[in-house]
Amino acid sequence: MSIGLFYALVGGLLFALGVGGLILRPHLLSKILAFNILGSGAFLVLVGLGQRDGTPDPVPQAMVLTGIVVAVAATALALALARRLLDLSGDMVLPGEKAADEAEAGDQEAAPGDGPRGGA
Amino acid sequence: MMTMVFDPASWLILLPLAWATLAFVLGAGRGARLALVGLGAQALLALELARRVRDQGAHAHALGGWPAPLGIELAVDGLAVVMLLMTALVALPLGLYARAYFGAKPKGGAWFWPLSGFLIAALNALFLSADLFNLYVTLELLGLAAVGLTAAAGDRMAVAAALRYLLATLLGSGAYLFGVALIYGTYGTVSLAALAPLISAEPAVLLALALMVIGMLLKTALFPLHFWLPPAHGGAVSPVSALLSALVIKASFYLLLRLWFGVFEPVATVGAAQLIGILGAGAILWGSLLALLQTRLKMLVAYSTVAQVGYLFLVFPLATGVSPEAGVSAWQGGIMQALAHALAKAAMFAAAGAMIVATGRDEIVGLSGVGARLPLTLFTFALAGVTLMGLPPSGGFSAKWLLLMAALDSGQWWWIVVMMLGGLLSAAYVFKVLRQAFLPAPGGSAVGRAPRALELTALALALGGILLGLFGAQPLALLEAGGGR
Amino acid sequence: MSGDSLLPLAVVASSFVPGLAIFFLAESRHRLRSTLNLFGAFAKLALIGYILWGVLHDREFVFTHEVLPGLDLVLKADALAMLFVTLSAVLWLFTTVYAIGYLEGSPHRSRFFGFFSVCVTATVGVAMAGNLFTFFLFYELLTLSTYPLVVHRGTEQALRAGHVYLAYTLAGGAVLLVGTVWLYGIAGQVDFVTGGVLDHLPAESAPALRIIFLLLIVGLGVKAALVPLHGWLPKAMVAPAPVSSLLHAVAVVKAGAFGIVRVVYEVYGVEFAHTLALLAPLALAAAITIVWGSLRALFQDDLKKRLAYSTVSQVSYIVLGTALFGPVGTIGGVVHLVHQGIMKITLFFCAGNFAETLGIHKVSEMDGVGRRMPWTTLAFSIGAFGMIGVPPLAGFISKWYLGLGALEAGIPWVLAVLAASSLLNAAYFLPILYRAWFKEPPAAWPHEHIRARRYWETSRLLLLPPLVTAAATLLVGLFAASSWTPLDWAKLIAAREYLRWVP
Amino acid sequence: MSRWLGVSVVLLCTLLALALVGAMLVLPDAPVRLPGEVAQRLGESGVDHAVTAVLLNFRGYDTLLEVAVLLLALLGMLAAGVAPLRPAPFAADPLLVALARTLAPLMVLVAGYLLWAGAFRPGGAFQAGAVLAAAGVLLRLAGFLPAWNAPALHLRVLLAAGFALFLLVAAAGLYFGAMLRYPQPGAGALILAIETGLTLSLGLILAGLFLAGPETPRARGGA
Repeated sequence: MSIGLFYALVGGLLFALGVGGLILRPHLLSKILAFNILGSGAFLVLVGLGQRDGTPDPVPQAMVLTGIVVAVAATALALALARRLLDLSGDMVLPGEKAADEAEAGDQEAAPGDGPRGGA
Repeated sequence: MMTMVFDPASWLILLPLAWATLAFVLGAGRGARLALVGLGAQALLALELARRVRDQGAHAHALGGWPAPLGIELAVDGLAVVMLLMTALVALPLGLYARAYFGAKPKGGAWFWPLSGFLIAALNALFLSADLFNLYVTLELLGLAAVGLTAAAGDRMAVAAALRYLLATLLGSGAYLFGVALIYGTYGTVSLAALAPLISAEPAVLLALALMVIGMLLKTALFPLHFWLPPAHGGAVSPVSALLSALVIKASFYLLLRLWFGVFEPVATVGAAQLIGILGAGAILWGSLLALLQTRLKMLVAYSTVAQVGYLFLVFPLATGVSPEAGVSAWQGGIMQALAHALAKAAMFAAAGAMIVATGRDEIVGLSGVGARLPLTLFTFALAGVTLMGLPPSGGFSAKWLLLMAALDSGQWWWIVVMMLGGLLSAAYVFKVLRQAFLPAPGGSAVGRAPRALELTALALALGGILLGLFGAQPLALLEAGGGR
Repeated sequence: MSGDSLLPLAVVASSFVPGLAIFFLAESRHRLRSTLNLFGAFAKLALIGYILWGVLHDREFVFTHEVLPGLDLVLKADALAMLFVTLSAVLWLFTTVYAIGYLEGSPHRSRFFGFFSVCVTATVGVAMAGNLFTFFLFYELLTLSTYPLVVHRGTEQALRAGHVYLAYTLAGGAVLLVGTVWLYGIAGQVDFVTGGVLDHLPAESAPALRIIFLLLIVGLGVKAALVPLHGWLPKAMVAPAPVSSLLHAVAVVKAGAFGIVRVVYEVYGVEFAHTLALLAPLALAAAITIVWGSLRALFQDDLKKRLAYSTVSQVSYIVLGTALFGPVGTIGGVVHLVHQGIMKITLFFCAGNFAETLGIHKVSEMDGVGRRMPWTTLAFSIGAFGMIGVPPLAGFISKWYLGLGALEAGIPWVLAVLAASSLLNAAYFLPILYRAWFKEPPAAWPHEHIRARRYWETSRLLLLPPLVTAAATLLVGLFAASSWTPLDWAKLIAAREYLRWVP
Repeated sequence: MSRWLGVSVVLLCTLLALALVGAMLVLPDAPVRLPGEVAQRLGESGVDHAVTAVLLNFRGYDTLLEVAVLLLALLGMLAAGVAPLRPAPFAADPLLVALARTLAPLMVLVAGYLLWAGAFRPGGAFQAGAVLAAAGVLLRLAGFLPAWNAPALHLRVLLAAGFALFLLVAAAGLYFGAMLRYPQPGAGALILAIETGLTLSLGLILAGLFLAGPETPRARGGA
């Protein structure tokens, strides 16, 4: 197995992990992290599969650079919106996903209701 | 070489990017006039491009002078140009509408112009791109612009809706990107033209197709992946709702059409198409039912979008693995439905926005007296409803006619039942609104006026939906001239 | 595109354009609104007169526009179209005059007259449709434009009636659409052609054609109020009287019946329909409707409801005539299209007059009304006698030809149906006339809105239309045999439909 | 979310992972190989580094749109509304202040180097911009830069300048036959100009994504 293919396989696992996390984890920070994990998985596959025969391929490398910037932009927007939601509702969880949130309250950073309401 | 200087395809991308950037530099709340000039020019460009496709057929541009597979190509064909025309002709009246709307209600409009400029640029770029990875970038551009616009309403519900929308759209494009990665790994290229002769039923390719399809279904909000749409479209400010419902969801649908009936045609199966069709049927029935149950006007219209999206996806079972005639009919019907829904839903959200401006509230029960005070807007809503119900003469009817024809031609009668039921259900929710608006206003009428420009631009869009039904042969001829399927 | 091909479009536009203008008119501009209304009505009549003259001189008036590849919108002035279009244009004029008087001073008149004009536009479109698709288009437009008229009063009862109306007609429209698309799929563009267009199809499509026929008849039967699809009609009575007149005499119900005539004669062709054995079931459905409608009418105390059930019954005479194989039956059916319209509009005008002038809504309140409103009651009596079929009134002519047609077609039981129905007609109309003319009037009327002034028992605009239509009921019967009467046209149409017919 | 849904999502993701791994293990050789073509055309691209050539020339259009995406993220953030201004969280920390003073000029220098190096070795506008942005973040944390509520005109001009320049070059390419086509002898210089503009704007945008965002709630309690 070439190192490229190995990266790609790991990328596949990360992608599946990220998808699961994005769907299942209620806390917004977890979701945003999960998105980054699944994106990284896709990048690994893009670069890894492209050079599984051992020769470096600049095309997917450039694509991944583009992809990373896009992912950074998306992450920044997601974080900003999550913070805005925290300001407005005092909560880092999307409405409707509360039930699971309480079940996992132990590993959450900010307990719901702790945030500054209305940016006081 | 000088001829390229006025190349409409390139300018359709450059121009909205340019005015969006300028509008950003001008600052919050500015840039409306600039944007309207840009939108007007865009309509002319799209018409010019359509003329070229009609006379010369489909053609491609190698960007930077680097032909695929090394570089990225723009492909101008019938389908692309029809979608570009749709975008231009819906965006222009919506632009006028938005200017009047934010004139009356400035909240949420601070960065509307640059955001919508990027949104329109993303749409145009997406419709023209012939490169899987570039399509990913346009999808992200579109998604972020749409989310930014949704969040601009600024209240708690809107921000939550925007986040949900963002996460859904990121998951969708993530799945798509993974598919692209698999395709590049398998074939060493992401150019659609280069891939077309290569595609074969490798496991990786099938997986890639599955991931891309699921990603696009999520972005188009096909039942049961529609959860993000109603709060986002219903919670945004009205001009934004109109843009999102009319145009944005069409982009991912378009991409799916492109992939399914384009490069991936050799590996697309009837079974998968039927499955998509079943989801479409679910969308039609479930979306209509929920629309009927809504108490807020814009949520009703948003759920109507969920239902109407279902009709779009009937193309897949009706055009996969059937006779050529049925296939063409279904294909035309699907595109007609996309166009008709774009016009009608833009009109309906615009009309809803005018009603909300006038009544000051979003509840359906608050609409009493609107019929007497805003007859023009109610008329607009009804006309848009005619298209959504699929009654003649309207683009919606033409779409239904073509889809029914395809269903009968290919012996798939079960879709007929779904379409008929859906039509009746949509009548039920449209008339729920009309009926309420017909009632006299309760004592101490609170119905004010809406700016005339709001009413007229909404009416223009609704009339567009009707005219599409009377002159549907023209876009279909354009589709044909540009290479058909 | 020549002027001749645009004329059918102009006929349609002559009510649509004023309708749109009225729609956006301020509520207070009643003089301008009336002018527009009457201008539209007269313009339409003039155009139709010109076309009739042209048709007589062998000119063709066909408007064609491609909507989708292989799908044309066609408006055409053929014999059947001209019969119906003339009827609707003439009756529209009277109804407009009547409505102006009826709605004087009531709110939302711009909306009312706007939709009223669109409704007539749709009816004219239905009449002049040159193919099944065009017919469907205007048929649905008719549904949409009549809904606001039905719910015009905005009361809870009106809104409920509107709901029922929509549920029936939209579902019917959906069924009609499926039938239409299916037929287009099998036969290509389905133009209305004298003698039908389907007999060249291969024999194996016969089962499909039978199902399609059923779909089309069910779709059309909703508006034509064939039992058991008639449930909406009595409920729709809550609409203002001019609307009821229009609904019953020319627009909705008639569009359904007219559609059945078109489908049988000019899509399937009456001879081909006969070979497919489709006519007998249709005749049976019509017969059941005729008897059932009359029976139900007998038990209604509400005057308009009684008239509504009477419509259910009377409109099926048209369907019955269509289903009788043979030219004489055809004449009966087609001529009743016109005769029923004239008679029924008279009756509804009168019912509206009683309600508007004296507040009378029920049969039981009509004692002695003939003394207070002799002219209206006279017109009502002529209409009622016409419905019963007393010679020499219009209804007699229809029934005479229907009876002869039944004998010709070899279905004698139809005679029994006709006889029973006439008896029932008499049973539910004569008591009204007896009350009105011979009973003592009450001390006070329920709600006397309009006081009598000199010769005028009620407002002029309300009185003149029923008198004119009542006179017409008499005249088309008396002079049925002369040329240019509805009967004459019906004979012409029948002669064309049976070109290949050998008795 | 119900337990059943959770279990089924986990199951589906496991299946997905297995399918992905399986499919990648049986992949045939790719019929199209781009590295050779990139190497062949590298001479015409105006730069010596293959990735930069792809990024800014062969697939420069992707990069153009990608910069738009970044600008858009900032716009989206502004549209959603930023929290009111608050003091910098760690302005009182002398160690951080000293560090920022020392590091910031150095980081600007590194950014310049990265920009210049991009033409022939790993580096380029994005890396340079990222370092610039990091300097901005550091300066903000230490209290040297104010937070943004809404960027003023001069700032908006700078934020948009890199993208606007790129857009102009893309449009000018039409004169030479295609959008984003560079004139042959001047390609290298144009790419460097674009990258310089981008470095500045990207640095500002990336920093802006931090600076325009609301303050962390923890800062409320005092550092």
